[in-house]
Formats: sequence, structure tokens, C-alpha cells
Amino acid sequence: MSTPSLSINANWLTRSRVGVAVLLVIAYGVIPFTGSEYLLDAILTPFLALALAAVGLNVLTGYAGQVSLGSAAFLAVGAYAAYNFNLRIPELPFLVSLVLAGIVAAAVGLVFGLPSLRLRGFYLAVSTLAAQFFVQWALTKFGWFSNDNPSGVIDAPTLTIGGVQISGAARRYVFSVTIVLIATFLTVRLLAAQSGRNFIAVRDHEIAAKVIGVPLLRTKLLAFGVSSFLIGVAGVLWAFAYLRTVEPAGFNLDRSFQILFIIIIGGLASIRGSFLGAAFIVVFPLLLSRVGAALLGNVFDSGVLEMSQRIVIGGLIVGLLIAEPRGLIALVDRLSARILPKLRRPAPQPISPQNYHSQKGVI
Amino acid sequence: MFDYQFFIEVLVGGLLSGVMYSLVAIGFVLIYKTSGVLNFAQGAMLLFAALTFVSLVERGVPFPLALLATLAVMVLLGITIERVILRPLVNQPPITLFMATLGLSYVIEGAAQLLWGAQVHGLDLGINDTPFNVAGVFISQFDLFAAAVAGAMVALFALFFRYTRTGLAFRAVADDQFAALAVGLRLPRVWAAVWTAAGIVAVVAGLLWGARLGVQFSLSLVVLKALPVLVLGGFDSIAGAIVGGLLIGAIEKLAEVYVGPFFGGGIEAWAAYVVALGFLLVRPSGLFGQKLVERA
Amino acid sequence: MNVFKPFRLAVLATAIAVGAMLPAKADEQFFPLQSYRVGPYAAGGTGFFGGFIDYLNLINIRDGGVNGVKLTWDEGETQYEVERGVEVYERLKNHPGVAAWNPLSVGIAYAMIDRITKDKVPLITINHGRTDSTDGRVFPYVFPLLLNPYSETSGIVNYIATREGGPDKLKGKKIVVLYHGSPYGKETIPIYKLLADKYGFDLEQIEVPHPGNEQQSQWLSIRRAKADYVVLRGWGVMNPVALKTAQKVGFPVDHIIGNVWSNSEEDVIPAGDAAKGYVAITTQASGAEYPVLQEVIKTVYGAGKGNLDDKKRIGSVYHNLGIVNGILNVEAIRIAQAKFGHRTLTGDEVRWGFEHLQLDPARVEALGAKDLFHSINVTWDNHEGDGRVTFQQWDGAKWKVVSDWIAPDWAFLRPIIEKSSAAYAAEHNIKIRTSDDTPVSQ
Amino acid sequence: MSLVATADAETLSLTPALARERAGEGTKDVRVMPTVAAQELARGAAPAAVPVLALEDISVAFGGVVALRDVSLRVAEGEIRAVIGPNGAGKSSLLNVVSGLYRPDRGRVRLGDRDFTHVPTSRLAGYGVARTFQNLALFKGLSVLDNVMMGVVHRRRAGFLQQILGTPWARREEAANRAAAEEVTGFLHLTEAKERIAGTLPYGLQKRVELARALVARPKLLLLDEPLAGMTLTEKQELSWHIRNARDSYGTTIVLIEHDIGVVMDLSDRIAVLDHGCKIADGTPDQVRTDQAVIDAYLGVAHDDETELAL
Repeated sequence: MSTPSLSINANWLTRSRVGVAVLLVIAYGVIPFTGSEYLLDAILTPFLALALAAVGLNVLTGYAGQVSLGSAAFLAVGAYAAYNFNLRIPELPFLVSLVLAGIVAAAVGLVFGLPSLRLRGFYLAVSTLAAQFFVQWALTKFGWFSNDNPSGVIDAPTLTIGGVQISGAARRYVFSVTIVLIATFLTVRLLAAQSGRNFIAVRDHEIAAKVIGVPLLRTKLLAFGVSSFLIGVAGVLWAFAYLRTVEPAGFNLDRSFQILFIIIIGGLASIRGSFLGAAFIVVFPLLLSRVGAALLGNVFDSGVLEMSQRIVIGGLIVGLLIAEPRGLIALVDRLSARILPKLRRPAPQPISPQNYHSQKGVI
Repeated sequence: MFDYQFFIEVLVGGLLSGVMYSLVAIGFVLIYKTSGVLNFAQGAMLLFAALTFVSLVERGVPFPLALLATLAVMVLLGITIERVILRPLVNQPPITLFMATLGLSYVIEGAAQLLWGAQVHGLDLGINDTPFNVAGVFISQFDLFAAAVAGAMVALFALFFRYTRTGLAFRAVADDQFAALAVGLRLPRVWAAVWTAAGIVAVVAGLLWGARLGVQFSLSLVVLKALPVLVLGGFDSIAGAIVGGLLIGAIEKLAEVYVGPFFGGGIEAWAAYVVALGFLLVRPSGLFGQKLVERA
Repeated sequence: MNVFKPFRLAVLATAIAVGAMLPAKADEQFFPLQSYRVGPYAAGGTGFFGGFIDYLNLINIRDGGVNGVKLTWDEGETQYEVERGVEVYERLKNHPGVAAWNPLSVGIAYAMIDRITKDKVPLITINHGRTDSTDGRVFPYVFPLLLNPYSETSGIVNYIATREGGPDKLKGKKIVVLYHGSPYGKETIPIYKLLADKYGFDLEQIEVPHPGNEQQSQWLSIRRAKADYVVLRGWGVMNPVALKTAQKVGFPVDHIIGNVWSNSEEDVIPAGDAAKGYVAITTQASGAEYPVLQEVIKTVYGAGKGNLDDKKRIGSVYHNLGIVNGILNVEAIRIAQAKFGHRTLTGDEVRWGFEHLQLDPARVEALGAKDLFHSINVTWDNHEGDGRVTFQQWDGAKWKVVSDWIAPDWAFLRPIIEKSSAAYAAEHNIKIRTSDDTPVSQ
Repeated sequence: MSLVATADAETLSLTPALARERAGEGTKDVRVMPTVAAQELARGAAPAAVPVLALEDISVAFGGVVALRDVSLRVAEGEIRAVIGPNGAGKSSLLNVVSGLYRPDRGRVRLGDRDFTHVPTSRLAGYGVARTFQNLALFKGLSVLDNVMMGVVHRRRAGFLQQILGTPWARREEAANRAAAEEVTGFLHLTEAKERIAGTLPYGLQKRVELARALVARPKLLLLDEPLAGMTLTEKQELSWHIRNARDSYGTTIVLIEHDIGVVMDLSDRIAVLDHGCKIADGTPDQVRTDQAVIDAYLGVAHDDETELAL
């Protein structure tokens, strides 16, 4: 019997003040000082960028039910837009370039979101592939985007925000975590408001939503716009805080699938799920290859490890979809409900369970 | 002046490579038509089939025996996929099933490379590819052979669907799974048969594409060539897969040769998708796809 | 209470613990390897890194290391993806005694330039990478050994000139460059234009979108343009498909010239008989008959430590590239040890070694690599080292050398390189070095 | 462009085609009374007030299958108007035409003084029309309260940015809608389950939530598509009580499609009977019960097995 989950507006932000406070203390107090450069630069910063992209895709696919296979294109638009704003208008402070890059990504998202009114399901998913290939082609073809660098690769300059140079792993991490927390907070507020409810209405029963007066096109375009904005900003973090040099091939179809896997594994329509999924996708392959190398030593070369890793991830996705379609977050919630019964509010007296579909409204 | 001969050559080349796209698209249609699942793992199955065949041939197994063994392996793979992955997910929304096939494609790609290694293999089907010169227009022997094979396969499927009992069962399940169930069709057997057929299509497409590209990891990327075909022809129609393939093949090549230079070349990757998308906005369920009647 | 935190903390704790577990030992020179053995470019990765490791094993088994300093290495799988390459870099950069980085990937190399310059550890991009990194004054720690993309282009054009009977015969000839739609592929667009203006040949550059498994329209355009020669600047599946499609449209395969990343056995085998007669440039000849290869077979594979699973690939183009890259890395260390002492060297000392890596044909012969590669002459401001190239033709079973050693037009290329490196220096405000002193790291 | 009706509707006779073409756009308020409706009024077939809903010769067919053929129906203010008929008689199609989900091949739909050939579904809520669906169109992922609040979504004007920033305007709208939802939830005795996710509720409760969502906007016209389907007897009695109470407290005009003849006979003021897409009878419950055509259509099934529901 799946425990009755709570409604959208009892989101975890308001429900557990303590939890959020502890999270902030760790994020700003503990990690920047104790974390090694490897942990900060190779694990946490990519995790934060991918988590923000996953939150963005979750708004579109998890909440609004519009499947997109082209999210990597918006990562790329964000990265290249920020690079060009920063390069061609030097007097713009970087944070403004970041927001403008998000807006450009949102605009591109709107354009490729237009077909969503007439198309549904796979047809829409395939049309988002048009966005993926077109953006990737445009970024390599037109030299202007990469400042006419012959190979199309952009070198991200060192960031300066308010005079402070963001160099060094700790500062890059703090910059990323601040951007991600602010963006996620605003997204949670949007999802808890009427627009968030409209997303779910369009996802669960588009016809009923239309009859009661939900503006379908505006809601879908808002979902595409907000989603692309968040993914665009994640693209800026990926290019400026993490890799620091970026080529269009880095935002290929595998990247789109990676973000999609994150929200499937983490949990559709769940912000915490997006973070959990991103943590899993970034850390799991590293752990697997380290454990594999440690246990099996050099019996197997890194290629065999890589391939077995691919099987394990693929198998896990299928297993999860069968065992818990609502993703890892549902498992974590179920575990925590058993381990910390006293902390959770006593659930209302259980009404006979109903076989309810795999939708979930909790943030 | 407009070089007609060259135009014909590009067109014929486009149509013939379009047939190769249809080969992959048919695998998708078979499974989507009867179970509503968009099997994104079709590409990985294609790679697995080609890799199995070529590895057997390289280990000295004679041609026909290797072909039979590969067919057996793919049939087994098809049935296992249906049994292990799709049956437990049978009443999940189509998007969950689509994502399951994504996960599945990772598993198959990993298994293929673990089992047969990651080297590149040449695959010679014994068709030398010196082109015929038909009135100055070069037509490739291999593509003609591939077109013949694809044509034969489509005819085979058309007959199979129309005149055999199992074919009838396929069409019944495609129309309405519950009605078919009610009539007493054992769905699991039908789906197992469907996945077997898809396995066979994967072998044929795998060998032809493998001969064309060489058997290697990027073989599974061929799937991306088939998606616009499905969008144009409709996800649930074999005829759509063929006509869509021809159209996409021709449009892709003509666009690259004639329109490409204005964009600086390399537009093939997205041209097909944009054409399919444009067509879709006019007819949301593709050329032959059934128009979904929204039941309130 | 936020239930999510304990789970994330556990993950962070393990990551920190694993990161700090690396053993520290004296008198070892370490090579971090960002290798790729799977995915679309597995052929290149397994061959190159196989050859490199085989040569390091040879030095350890036969000579007990370089003057007693044992060579060690650790592999991290990157699947040719930039962020995986960066992750392996972050993980291995603090390992004691890092000698040099050899990523063999354009994307990863670009991402490493800033990082290794700060760490003062040399980055080796043999036969590829940024052309302007040849200018040691601006890129003190980057070494495109033997051949940078512009020299390769000049080498190819010079070879075509010899085929046509002299540079003046190039005028009016039609040359098409078919390049892979990626940073690597686009790197040489400007230089081909310059050479076309210089020699007066007609030039057309056609892009093949990644992955390049469908080239019908590109090759029909080539036929329409009535090209005399096609330069194939491909990578991965694009190469065999190009050769098969050329056969399909009736283009003579011996007029296709492969660049240094379309010259391996793995590029031609899948194309079958369509590849017979195909010519490709190389800095290292193919074949296992060279003394150093014989020693590798006898000593390394004999001791069961050979890295290649498929023994038939010993002596293949990629394998030999790995062997040559091993020779250059080891000799650079040997030269640096002569100055700094027979001990584990710092990255900067190894950099000094590379900047004095001069192996004339006689020394190359002493290393058992006569005719495998010609020579190298690296100086503090010329990090390429004026490598010479030769051309091999595929006869359906193996490569046969069909030209003697050709020298690219270095004098013509140097000013172009310096203009580009000067722009890079300005953009990144780098102080241009004036002599071979230890570069100050900005 | 809004065409102001100058003279009395009688004299201003637009050719049907022009009226249909202009009204067909459906976006503008066209206050024009085509001649056909005028004659009907003259015959005094319905109470003098303008009917809340009027269907004139509606015909809908899918390929060969005829769903509705020349069906006319008039619903007066405050009336509980039932539409009954055997399976496949076209009842749901009728509601789908009224709510604009189907475009009729022929005929016109008049909502109050607006006249359409194809009703613009997205503007239904604005015209004060709400409906429930035959097979439960709840938003399973939302809580009960959120589902009900969706019923008044058409009143929201504050943009998404204002919602994020929580401007006073946005907060006021949210509070107003929440209050309306709380009130209707109480009205339908759902308060205790209002935080629960709609998908986790039993079927009977979910039907009630859908009714609450339809009622929250105080619609002038409520279309109920088999609200009692699949319910136990007690649940049927409860929901019937709520339906009648909605009409009595809020004065909502209700079009009820229902199979349970007992409930229909008891609840409705007038009943229309459809069979194979045609209207075969229209009148008070007693008139319809004794109408021979109705009995034939139902083969006498209606009478003997349904006991009189003692409400």
C-alpha cells in the first residue's frame, strides 16, 4: 500500500525548517572548507549543474507531462549565450549575463515548445530531437557563437562577480551551490502556486483542464520556457564553473538521455528526486569504477569496467521502472517513513487504499 | 543549366538510402503497432545482431550457419526482453515503457561489447559495390540489393499480416488489446511473436547496415535516421515506414546537395527532422497513422 | 527533518575516503592515462594506449626503468568524453611523480591546457591538438609532438604536389577536403584556404555531420565538383563509410588521401575491398618488423604482459603511434634525468626534458626505430619538433610505404602559428617567454 | 467587431449562412436571434425566459457512424434536465457537443444569448458552464483541495512571476480561490480528505471531488455525465442529495445524463430520451414514463427491475 503522500503545497520547504537550515549549514559551512579539490571540482560542481538541469527537465516532463529529448540543446544555448554576452558586452556583470543566457535559452525553448499544442507523446518527443540536432549544428557551423575559434571550442574566462575572482575549486563550488539553491527555491514557489497546479492538470487530464479554463498553450509554453531557463542556467554552470572549456559535442544526445535518466531514476515530478537522481548518475559510475578497479584489480581493463557499468545503469533503470515507477525518492520516503515515524506528521486515518496511478504530487 | 542527370542520381541515391532507413523503421512499427511501445532499443538490437553474426563468421562459422545462429540468438533475445521487461510494465503509461527501452538499449550495447569486444569488424556480404552506369547515372549495386531485400521483407510481412492466423492475431492486438484478450487471444504469446519478428528484422537490418558501415559501436546510432521516417509515416503503419523512408531519404539528400550550401553544409542531421516536424503540424499522426479520436 | 541529508552525506564521505587512498612510493615516474577503450573511438584508444603501455613495460622489464627509475601508470576510462577526462585529471593530478599527460583527444586536450599550465605538468598531444601550441613561447607546457594539424596539411599538399610532378602543377587542380563535423575536423579550415591561395588550386571543404554513417550527398557533391583529389579528415566510423560511398559513386580510391587520423587498419578493414589503393599520411610507418617492435614482442608479450588482446594488431598504425609516443616520453625523461639526476622528476623538469628532445636519425636507429619514424627536434619555442611524414597505401591486407620522408613547409607555417598564438596570449594575458628560462605560471 | 442588435430580433433576419459564418468564429458576442429560434419562441414551447441552453437540429457523425441526428433540446433556468437512453444513444456525444469537444456537422448551440456552431471549449468556464466526465477526469496528482481550486482557475489573472514573488494581487487571488474551494469542499463533506492526493481516494469520493470542482465556480449550467455510474446504493443517494442541494442552494441549472432511471425520475424536472441519436421523447417524468416510444426503446426494461428510490 503506498503511503498517502501529501499535497503539493505542504512542500518540504515549509514543512521542515530544520532540514533546510541543516542543509544550508553543510552546503556553506562544512563542504567548502573540508572538501578536497577532487570532491569539489570533479563531483560536487557537476552534480549541482546536472541537478539544476534535472529540476528544469522535471518541470517540463515530470510536472507538465511534456516529454523532451532535446534538453542538452538548451544546456548548450545557455553556455554559448553566456559566453557571448560576457565576451561582447564586457561591462555586463556576469550574473546579468547568466540571467540573460537563461532568458535566451527560454526563448529557444518557447520556439521548440510551440508544436506541443498539436503534438503529444512520442511525436512531441521526436520533434524535440529537431531542437537537439539543429542547435548542435548551428553552434558548430556559425563561428560567431564561438568567437570564430576555428574548432568551435570556447574557453570560459575566469569569472569575476562583484570584484571577487571565482577561481579555485571552493569558490566555484560556492558560486554553483548559491545559483542552484536560489533557482530551485524560486522553482518550488512556482510549482506550489497556481501555475504549478496548471502543469499537473495539463499532465493528468488535458481535456478536463481545457474545459475548466486552463490556458493550454500558455501553460505548456510556460513549462517549456521555465524548463529551458533552468537548463540554460545549468549550462552556464557546466561551462563556466565546471569544465571551463566547452564544445558543442559535449551537449549531444547522450547528454539529453543522461538528464532524462536522472529524473526517471530520481523521481518524476519531484524536486528532491532530481537532486537524488543527479547525485546517483554522477557518483555511481565513479564508485563502480573505483570499486571495480579495487576488487578486480587489473584483471579487467577499464573498457570492460565501463561496459559493465553501462549494463548496471541500464539494468537499474529498467529495474526501477518496474519496482518503483516513482523513482528513488519514493524508496527513500518509504524508508524514512519506517525509520523516523515519530518525526513525520501522523497520516490521516487511512481510507481503503485505491490502486492509484503512478502520479505523485509531493515536491 | 540545371544538371538533370545529377539530380536523378541524387534522387535515386536518396531513395535507395531511404529504403535502408525503412528497414530500421519497420522494426519500430512492428512493436509499436501491436503493443504501443516505442522500442528505442531497436538500434542496440541491430548492433547486437550484426556483432554476433560477424564474430561467428570470423571464428570460422560458415555463412548460413552463422545466419541461423544469429537469428536464434535474436529470437531468444526478443522473447526474453518481452518476458523480463515488458510484461511487468504492461499497464504503465507509454512514456515509462519508452524509457524502459532506453535503459534496455544501454544493457544490450554493454552486453554486446562485453561479449564480442569493442573492435571494428568488416562485414562482406559478397556484393561488390561497383556501381552500374545507367545512362551516365551511377546506381550502387549494394543499395539495389538492399532495396530488394527490404522490398521482399515488406511483401513478406504484408502477406503474413493478411493471410496467416498469427498475422491476424497481430492486427487484432494492434487494434484493441482488451478486445483481443476478450476474444481469447493469448496476449503474451502474441507479444512474444511480435518481439521475435522484431528480432528477425534487426538481423536483416543489422547485416545490411553492418555491411555498409562496418560493424561497430556507432551502428546503433542508425536509430536516429529512422525516427523522422516514423514521424512522417506514422508510428503504427508498415506502409508508412516504407513511403516515409523513401521520402525522408530523398528529401535528406536533395536538401543537403541543393539547400545545404546556403547553410554551409552538414544540414542532413536536422533537415529530416524539420521536414517531418513540418509535415506533422499539418497531420499530427503522420501519413498513414490512424487519426486518434479523442474520447472524452 | 530533511530525510535526504544522511544519504547524501554517506555518498560524500565515501568519495573523500577513496580520493585519499593513493599510495606514495619513492623513485617512480608516473603516467596518468585518460584512456578510452569503448565507444565509437575504441579502435584508436585500445591501439594507442596499448602501444604506449607496451613500451613502458619494455623499458621496465629490459632496462629496469629509466636509469633505475621505474615507470608506473594508472588508467581512467573517459570514453573520449571531455568531462570524464577532466574527472580522471582531477583524480590523478595529485599522484606523486606525474611525468606528463597523454590524453589523445582534442576535446580533453583543450580542457586541460589551463589546468596543466597552472600545475606545471607537460601535456603531450602527438599529431593533434592546437596548432598554435607549437609556439612554446605562449604554450610552455603543451607539446603537439611530431606533427600539428597545419604541418599535416602542408605535408599532404606537398605529397599531392609530388604526385602531380611539382608544386607548380597544383594550379587549377580541384582538391576537396571532407572533414568531420567536430572541433578536430574544423581545425584546418583556415590553413587549407591559405595553401589554396599560395599554390592556386581550387579548394572545396565539405562537412560530414557526426557520426558520419551516411555520406551519400557529400560524395555526390564531390563527383559533381569533378575533384582531382579528396583529403579525408575523418575519425571513427566516418572513414570506412567514406571509402565505401566513394566506391559507390565511382570515385577513384587512390585519389583519396587520408589524414593522420584516417590512416589506421581499423579505418580501412570495415570498408573491405573499397579501401584497396587508398593512401594515407603517417608520422610512424605500420608493421612489426622494426627492432623495437621485435623487442616488445619478445620481452613484453613473451612475459605475458602485452596490453593488446588481439595479437594481430601488434604493429598496426595506432599501436606503433603508442610505441613512438612511448619512445618520445621516455627519451624526454632520460634527457631531463641527465640534467636533474636519476630520480623521480617534477613535471617542470620533464617539461625541460621535452624542450630538449632532439633525436636525430642515428639516435632513432639506436633506439631500434629506424624507418618507424624519422626524427624529432624540439626546442623551447618549437614544441612540434619538425616531424617528417610519409605516405602508406592499403593493399587490401596491410599498409605499404609509397613515398620517402616529406617535410612540411615549416617556414611558411611559422608566422601563421605565431599570429594565432599571439592572439591567444593577448586574450588570456600570458607573458610571452623570451628565452628557455623556467616559464612563470600566470 | 460586435454587431449590436438594433431592432427587435424578429425583424433582423440574417441569412443562416452569414450568422453561422460569423458565429462560427465563436470568439465575438453576437447578439443576433436567427429566425429559427424566434419561431420556436412564438410557439411557446418553453417558459418565456431565454433558455440557459438550446440545441437546434444538432447532427454529429463519425465516418458512417451517426452519433446524433437533428436533436433539439431546450433547458430552462434552474431546471434539472435529464437526458436518458440506452447505451450508444448519443448522450455523451450530446454533452461533448455542448462543451465543444465535438464539432457538430449541422445545427447550432445557444448558451444563454450566445450562439455557436462550434462552442469554444476554452471559454466555457467564462460563460459559466461546468461539466463532469463519464470516466472521471480528476487530476490524480493533485490534492482534493487543489483539484477543487482548479475549478476557478479561469478567474486567475496574476502572472507566474507575480505568483513566484507573492505579490499582494497574486496572494489575494490565491486566498479567494482557496476560500471558495474550502467552502465547496465543506458543502460536499470532503473537508476531512482535502489534503489527500485525489488519486488515492476511493471511487465514490473521487466522483464527489469532481462534482465539487464543477460547482466551485458557481456555474450557471452544470453538465453531469453519468455522475452515479459505478456507485453503491448509499453513495448514489448521497450524491443525488448533493445534486439536488446544489440546484436548490446555488440555483444551478443542471443537465443530467444517467442510466439509473429511478434516480432520474426522482431528480429531474423534465426528461429527454435519446435512441440511436434521435430524440424520441421530451417531457415531465410522468409523460416520459408512459410514452410508448420510450418503452419500446427500452423494451420495457426500465419498468420492472428498478424499484422506486425512496428519497
